[in-house]
Amino acid sequence: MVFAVQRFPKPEFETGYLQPGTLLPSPRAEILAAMDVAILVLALSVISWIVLKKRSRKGVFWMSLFSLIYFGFYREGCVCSIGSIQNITLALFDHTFILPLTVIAFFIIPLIFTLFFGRTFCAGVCPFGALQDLVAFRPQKLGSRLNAVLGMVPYIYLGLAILYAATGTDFIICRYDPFVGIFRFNASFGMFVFAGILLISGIFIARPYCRFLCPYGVLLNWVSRFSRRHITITPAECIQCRLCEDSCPYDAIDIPVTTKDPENRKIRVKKLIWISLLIPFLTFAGGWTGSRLHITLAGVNSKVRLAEEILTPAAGQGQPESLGLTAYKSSGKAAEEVYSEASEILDRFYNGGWILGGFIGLVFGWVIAERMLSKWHTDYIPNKGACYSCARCVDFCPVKTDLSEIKHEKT
Amino acid sequence: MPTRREFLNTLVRGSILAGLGLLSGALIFRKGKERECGFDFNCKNCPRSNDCLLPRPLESRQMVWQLDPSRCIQCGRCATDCVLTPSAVKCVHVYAMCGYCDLCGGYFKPGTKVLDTAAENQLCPTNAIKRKFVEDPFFEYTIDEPLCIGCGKCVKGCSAFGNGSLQLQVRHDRCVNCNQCSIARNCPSGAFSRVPASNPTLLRGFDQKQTTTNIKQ
Amino acid sequence: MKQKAFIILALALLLALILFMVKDLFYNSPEKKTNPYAYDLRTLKKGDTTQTAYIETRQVHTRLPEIHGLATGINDWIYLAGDNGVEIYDQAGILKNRFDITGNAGCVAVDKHGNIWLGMEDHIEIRNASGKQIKTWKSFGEESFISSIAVTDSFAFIADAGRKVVYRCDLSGNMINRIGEKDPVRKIPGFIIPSPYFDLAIAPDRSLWVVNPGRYELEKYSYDGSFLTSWGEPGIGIGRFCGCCNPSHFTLLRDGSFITSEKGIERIKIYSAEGKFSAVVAFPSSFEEGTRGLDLATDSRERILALDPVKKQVRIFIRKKDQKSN
Amino acid sequence: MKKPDSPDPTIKLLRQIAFVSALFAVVLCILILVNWLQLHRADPLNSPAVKTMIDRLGSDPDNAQLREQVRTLDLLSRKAYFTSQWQIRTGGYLLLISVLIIAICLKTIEYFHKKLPDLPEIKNNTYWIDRKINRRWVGYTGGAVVLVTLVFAFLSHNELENMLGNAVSRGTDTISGKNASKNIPLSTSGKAGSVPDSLLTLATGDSISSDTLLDGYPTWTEIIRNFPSFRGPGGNGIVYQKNIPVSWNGKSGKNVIWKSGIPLPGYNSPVVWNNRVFLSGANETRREVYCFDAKTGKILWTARADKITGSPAKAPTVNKETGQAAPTMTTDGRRVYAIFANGDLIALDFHGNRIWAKNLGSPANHYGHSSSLMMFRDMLIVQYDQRGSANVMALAGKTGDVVWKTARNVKVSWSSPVVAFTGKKTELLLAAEPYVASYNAGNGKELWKMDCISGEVGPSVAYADGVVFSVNDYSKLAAIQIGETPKLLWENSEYLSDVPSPVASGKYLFLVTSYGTAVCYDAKTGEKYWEHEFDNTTYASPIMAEGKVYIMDKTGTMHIVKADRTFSLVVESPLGEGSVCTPAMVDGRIYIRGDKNLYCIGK
Repeated sequence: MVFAVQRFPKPEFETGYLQPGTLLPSPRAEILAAMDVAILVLALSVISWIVLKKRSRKGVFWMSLFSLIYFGFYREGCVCSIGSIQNITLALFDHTFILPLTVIAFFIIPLIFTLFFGRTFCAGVCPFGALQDLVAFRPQKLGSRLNAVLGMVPYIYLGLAILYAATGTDFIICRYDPFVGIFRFNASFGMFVFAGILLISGIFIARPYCRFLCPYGVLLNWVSRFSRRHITITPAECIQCRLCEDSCPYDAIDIPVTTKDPENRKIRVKKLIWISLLIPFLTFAGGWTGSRLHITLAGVNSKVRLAEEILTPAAGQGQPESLGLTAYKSSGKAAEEVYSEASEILDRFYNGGWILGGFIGLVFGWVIAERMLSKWHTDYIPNKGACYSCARCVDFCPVKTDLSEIKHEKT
Repeated sequence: MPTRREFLNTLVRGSILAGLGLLSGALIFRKGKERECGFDFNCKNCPRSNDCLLPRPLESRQMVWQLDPSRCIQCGRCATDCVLTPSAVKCVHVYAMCGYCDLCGGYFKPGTKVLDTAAENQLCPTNAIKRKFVEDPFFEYTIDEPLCIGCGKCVKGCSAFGNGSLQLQVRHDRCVNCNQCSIARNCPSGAFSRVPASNPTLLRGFDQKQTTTNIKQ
Repeated sequence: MKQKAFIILALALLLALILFMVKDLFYNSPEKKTNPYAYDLRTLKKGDTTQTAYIETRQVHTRLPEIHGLATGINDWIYLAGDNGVEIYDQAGILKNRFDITGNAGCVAVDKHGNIWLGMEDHIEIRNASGKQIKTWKSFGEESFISSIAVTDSFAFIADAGRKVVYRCDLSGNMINRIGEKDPVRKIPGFIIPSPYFDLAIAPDRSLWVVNPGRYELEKYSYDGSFLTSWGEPGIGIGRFCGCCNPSHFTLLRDGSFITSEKGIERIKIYSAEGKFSAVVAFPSSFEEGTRGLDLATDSRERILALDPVKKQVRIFIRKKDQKSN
Repeated sequence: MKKPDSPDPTIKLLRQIAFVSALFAVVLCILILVNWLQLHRADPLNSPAVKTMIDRLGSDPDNAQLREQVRTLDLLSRKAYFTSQWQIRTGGYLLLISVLIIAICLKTIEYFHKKLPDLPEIKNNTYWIDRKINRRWVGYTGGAVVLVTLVFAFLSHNELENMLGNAVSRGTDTISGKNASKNIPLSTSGKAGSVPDSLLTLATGDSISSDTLLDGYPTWTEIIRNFPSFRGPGGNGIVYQKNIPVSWNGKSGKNVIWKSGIPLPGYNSPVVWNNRVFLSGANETRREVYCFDAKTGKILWTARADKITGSPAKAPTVNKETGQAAPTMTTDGRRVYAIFANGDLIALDFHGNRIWAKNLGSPANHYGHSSSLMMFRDMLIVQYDQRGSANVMALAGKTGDVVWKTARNVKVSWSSPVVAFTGKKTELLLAAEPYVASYNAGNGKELWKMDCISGEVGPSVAYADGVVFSVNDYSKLAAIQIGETPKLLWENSEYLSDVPSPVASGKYLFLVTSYGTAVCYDAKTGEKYWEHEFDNTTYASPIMAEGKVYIMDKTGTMHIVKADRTFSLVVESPLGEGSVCTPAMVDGRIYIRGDKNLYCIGK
C-alpha cells in the first residue's frame, strides 16, 4: 500500500469551525520507572532487615501486604522480576532488542540481595508470593517425594521460557502469568481461571506457583544456597524442642540428620561414581530427546506457523482464509523469504532443543546425585535453597534471643 | 575459623556476583547493532540524525507498545486479544488528514442510501463515532472513546475509501504495558512493536512533528 | 484422610493447570481465529472480468520511484512524471528519454509541440522532450497544489487542488480567469476536494470538464467560468462513484465519452458523453488493494492508459473487439 | 506485648462471616461465569438478527416500522454488550471484596486462635530411606518426561522441515552436484534439438555411442519421428517429417480422420509419440492428463494429477487467457510429463500410471504459469521463472529428482525453453526480461546471455544456424549470433509478437504478431522480405514443415505459406473451431487442439 504524500487542502470552513488537534495521552512518566527501582531496593532492604534483624513474622506480613498493594495492585504487575528473565535472554540473543534499564534492575537487584540475605525477595517483595502467602490457610505437608518430583517443573518451565525468549518467539512466562489479571481487575477469561485454580489449590498447597512453577525461583534457589547470611529458626543454639518441625508450610525445614547412611560406604561410593558417570549420559539423552521435539517446539513460533500454512494450505475449500495468511498476502512478502526465515528459526529450535533437553537431563542427574550426598547437621535449619524467609518458623521457636544479647532485652 | 565449606561458599558467591555484574554491565553498556532507523539510541555518527524524528538517546530506554497503522490489516485482534476489556487499542482520529466528507467510508455501512446518523447506517458496532454537521458539505467525525472497542472496522472503511484519517493506536492511558503484549503475540501482520516512551505514537501518512506537538503531555 | 483429599484436589488442579498450559502452548493456532468484526470489502469489489469491455494487453514498467502523472503526446508517446523525474516512452513502451527534475511533479501534460508541462506542487514548469527547461511559471501561492493540467492551442487549464480552483491561463503563464470558485449568484457550487485528487480535461468538443470529487460529479464549465452542467452520483453501485471522493481521475475518448477511475473500490469505467454508465474497463480485482491515483490517458488508437502507482506501471487496455489494433 | 483474649463468640462470628462470604463468592463466580458465557454466546455486537433486518431494510428502504425495529434492536444489543461488561466488572469487584473479607476473617481467627504446635510424634528415622525413594521418583519422572516428549515428537513429526528445506532450496541457486555427476556424462555431445543441417551428424555421429552410456532415452532419429514437446523436437518450431497435410476442413470433415472431445479445458498443445497423443486439461479443482489413441481418437486413459504433496489446496488465480493448464506436456517416449498452473508436476508411464509427482511450489505468476516442459536425454527441463525466484531445472525423468538447477535473475516469463544443438554443445535457450540466456543442457551452467528483451515475455526463441531470435511485444526483435561472446546481429521493432514464437530456417525468420501479421525477414541481415496481414488474432506459434510455414489464427484457420523470400499463400484450411494451440505434426498427420475438440488431420 502506498501512503505517500497525502497532500490536500484542508476544507475551508466558513463558519469559523476550528479543527481539533489529535490528542493522545502520553505513557507513564519515566521518572516513575526510576521510582519503582528505588522502591524495589528500599523494600528489599527493609524486608532483609525485618527477616534477619527483627526476626518478625508480623513485619514480614505487613511488608508483603505493602508489596502486594504497590507492586501488585498499583503497579499492576509489569515488569516483574520473573518476566524479566525473558527480556534479558532476548537482549542477549537479539542485539536490536532494547532493554530498558529498569528491567535490568528488576532482574539483577533481587538476585544480589538473595546472594547476601537469602530469598527475602520472595518473603516480602514479590507480589505473587505475597498473594499466595495470604491465601495459604490450610497448608498441608506434601512429603518429600512429591516435593522432589514437582520441584522439577520449574526447571523445565525456565528452560522453555529461555528457549522461546531466545528465539524471539514469545514470552511464555508472561503469557501464563496467573495473577496479573487480579492485580488489574481485568484480564482474559482464561487468565482468571488460571488465577482461580492457583489460589484455590494454594489454600492447601502453600505457594504453589513459587514452588512448582516459578522460573525465577530456580535462579533464586541456586543463588540463595550460597547466600552470605540467611534466616535461622533460632537466634541462638537449637534446643532440639522440635516445635518448629511442622511449622513450615513449604516443607523447607531440614530436620537434623544425625544418623549415618545405613548403606555401606563402599556401595555408596560406587553408586556415586555411577551416577556421576550417568550425568553426561542423561544430559545427552535429554538433549537428543529435546532435539526430536524441535518441530513441536517451533510450532509456537508464528513465523514457522505461517510458513507451514503457506506450504500446506487448509484442506477445506470453503474455509475462510486465515488472518495470518491474509496479512502475509497483503504484506507482499515473497514466500521464499518466509520459508528461509522459518527454516532458520527451525534450525535454532533444533539447537535449542538440544540445549534445553541437555539442561533438563543435567538437572535430573544433579537432583539425583544431590540426594546421595550426606548432609550432617544436628539442628533444625531452613533449607537455604527452598526457604522463602517468611519467618513463620521463628514464631514457633521458644528461644527468643541470643543469650549473649540478653542484657539489651528490656521487656 | 572459616571451614572449607564456608570458603567455597564465599568463592562461589564471589563468582556469582562477578557474573551478575558482568551481565548487567554488558547489557547496560553494549551498543546495539546499527539499524536503518534504529530505535537503538545509538545516534552518534548517524548520518540521518539531523532530520530524524525519533527521540534523542534516552538513558532509561523505557519502551511502550504501539501499533504501526501502515502495517495494520484491521483483523479485529486488537478488540479481542487485549488483556483489557475493552481493549487499550482504540481508534484515533487524525483530524488533520480528514476530508470531512459527507459520505464517510468509516462511518457508513456500504450501500447506505440516506446519509444520516440512523443506527442501521452506522458501520461502528458500538456507534462510537459521532457525526456532526459543520457546514455544507462538511461533517466532523469524533470518536467517543469510552465506547470504542478498537475493532478497526471504521479504520478499514476510511483507509479504503477516504484519506485514512482514522487509525488504530494504543492508548497509553489505558495500556498497562505488559512485558509481552498479547495483541502483539497474535497480530498477524506484525504491526506491534516496542517504541520509545518519549515518542509513543506511530500515526502515519503525514508530518509526525505536527502531532507530537499536539500530544497532551 | 481429609488432608489427603485436599492434597489430591489441589494436586489435580495444579496438574490440570500444567496440562492446560502445554495444550495452549503447543496446540493453539491463533491464526485460525476469525475476526468477529470483519468488514469484508472483497464482496464489494467483486466483478466478472469477462464482462469488461476492455482487455489489458500490456504494461510499461517504470523505474521512477514514485509516479503521479501520466500523459500521452505526439506519436502516442507516453509521458510519466513523478518524484524527481520524468520518463518518456514510445508507443511500444520503449524508453526514449528519462531526465531528472528537482522537486515532485504531481501531474503532467504535453502540448502540440511536444513540450512537457509539469505541475510542480505550486508552480508549472515547461520542459522540452530532452528535459531542457523552457519556462518556469511563478508560484500560484503557497497552499497551491497543482493536480492536473490541460493544454489547448491557446490556453492552459490548471487544476489547483490546494486552492480548489481551476485557472485559465494563456500559454505564457498569464492568468486569464479563475473557474469554479463557490459563487451562489452564478450558481457555482464550488469544488470540494477532501483528498489530493482533482482532475480536469478538455473534451474533444473543446469544453472544459472538471471533477468535483467531494460531490462525486463531473462538472462542465465554460471558459469564462460559467457552470454549465454536471453529472454523476455517489454510491457503491457500478454506475456510481464510491467512497469519500471520486472519481479521482478521468479522461475523454474521441466520441466524448468519459473514462473515469476511482479509488477505494479501484475501478475504471466508461460513461457516455451524456454521463450514462456504459461499460467497465477494469474491476478492482485488477489492482492491488489500496491503489489510488490511477491517472488516465488515451492515445490515437483509443487505447486506455492507466497509471498504476502501486505496481509502478502504465497499464494499457484495448477494447475487446479490436484487439488487433493493438 | 499483650495478647488479646480470644473470646469464643467473636471467633464464631468471624467463622460465620467467612462462611457467608465464601458462599457469596461462589454465587458471584457462577453469576460472572454465566454472564461471560452469555456475552460470548450471543455476541450482541454481531447480532445476526440485526444484520438480517438491516439486509431486509436495504431491499425495502421505505419500511418505517422495520427501521424502527432495527434501531430498537440495535440499541438493545449495544446496551446488552456494555451492561454485561459492567456486570462482569462489578461482579469482579464484589468477588474481590468478599475474598478479602474471608481472608481478613481467617487471618484474624488464625491470629486469635493460635494453635500450639503439637509435637509431632517421633517418626522412625526414615531420612535415608526417603532420600533413596526420592532419587528413584525423580528418576521415574525423568523417564516419564522423556517418554512423553518422544511420544509428542513422534506424533507431531511432520514433514515441515523437509518441506521448508525444499522450499528454501528452490529459492537458492544450488546445483545438486551429487546427482549431476552421477547421471550426466561429462561429454556434452548433444543429440536433442538442432537445425536441419546438422541433422545427419546428430543422428548418426558419436551421439549413438553415448546412447549406450545412458539407457532409456530416445535418440534424435526417434525424436524427430515424433512431436514430443511444444513446437516439436527441441521446441524450435520445425518439423522434420514429410507428407504433412495442407488442406482440410473441420466443418465438412474433409481430411479429418477423427475428432474427439476434450473433457477439461487447457491451452496446452498436443504432443505425439508413436500412436499416442497426449494433452492435459484442468480447471480450478481438477487437473488431468489425457492419452488419445492416434488411430481412433479414443481416450485411452485419463490420469488425474491429484493428491500431490505440497500442492496448494486452492488453484491459483490465473488470467482467463492462460488457464490452469497452459504449459504443454512433453514425452521422452518412456514417460509423459505434465505441469499445471499450481506448480503440480506429474510423470506418467504410457499406460497412465503415475511414476512420480511433485509440486514445484506455487508459481508466483500473475497470469498463470505457462512455460512448457521440455525433454533432453532422460531429463525433464522446467523453466520456472516466477516472481522472486526464477530458475531453470532439470529433473531426472525416472525419479523426478533434481539433476541440476540454475537460478536466473529474471522477471516472470511465459516463454518456453528451446533445446538446440549449436555445433559443439547442446544449448538450452531461454528468454525472459531482461535477457536471452543459454545454458548447458547437460549441467545447467550458464553459457552466455544477452540483454535484449524486456517486458512480459511470452514468445519463446527460435534458433537456426548459429543465430538465436528473440522477440517480445513492446520490446524488440533481436537476432543474436551465438558464441563465446554473443553478438547482436540485427534488431527491429516494427513487428513484434506478444504470444506466438518465431520460427527460423537458416535463411529466413518468420514472425507472426498476435494481431495476425506474418512477416518474413532475412535471418542474417534483418532485411524485411514481406509482410502479410491475416487480420485475425493469432496465438498459436507457427510451425515450419516441408518448406512451408503453418500459421493458425484464433478462429482456427490455418494459413499455409511458402517459407520463401516472397509471400505466397499455399492454402487456407479452416478447422471450424477456434484454437489457440500450436498444432502437432507427424508423418502424414496434424493434430490440432481446438477450443473443445482434438482433431486429427490427414488422409
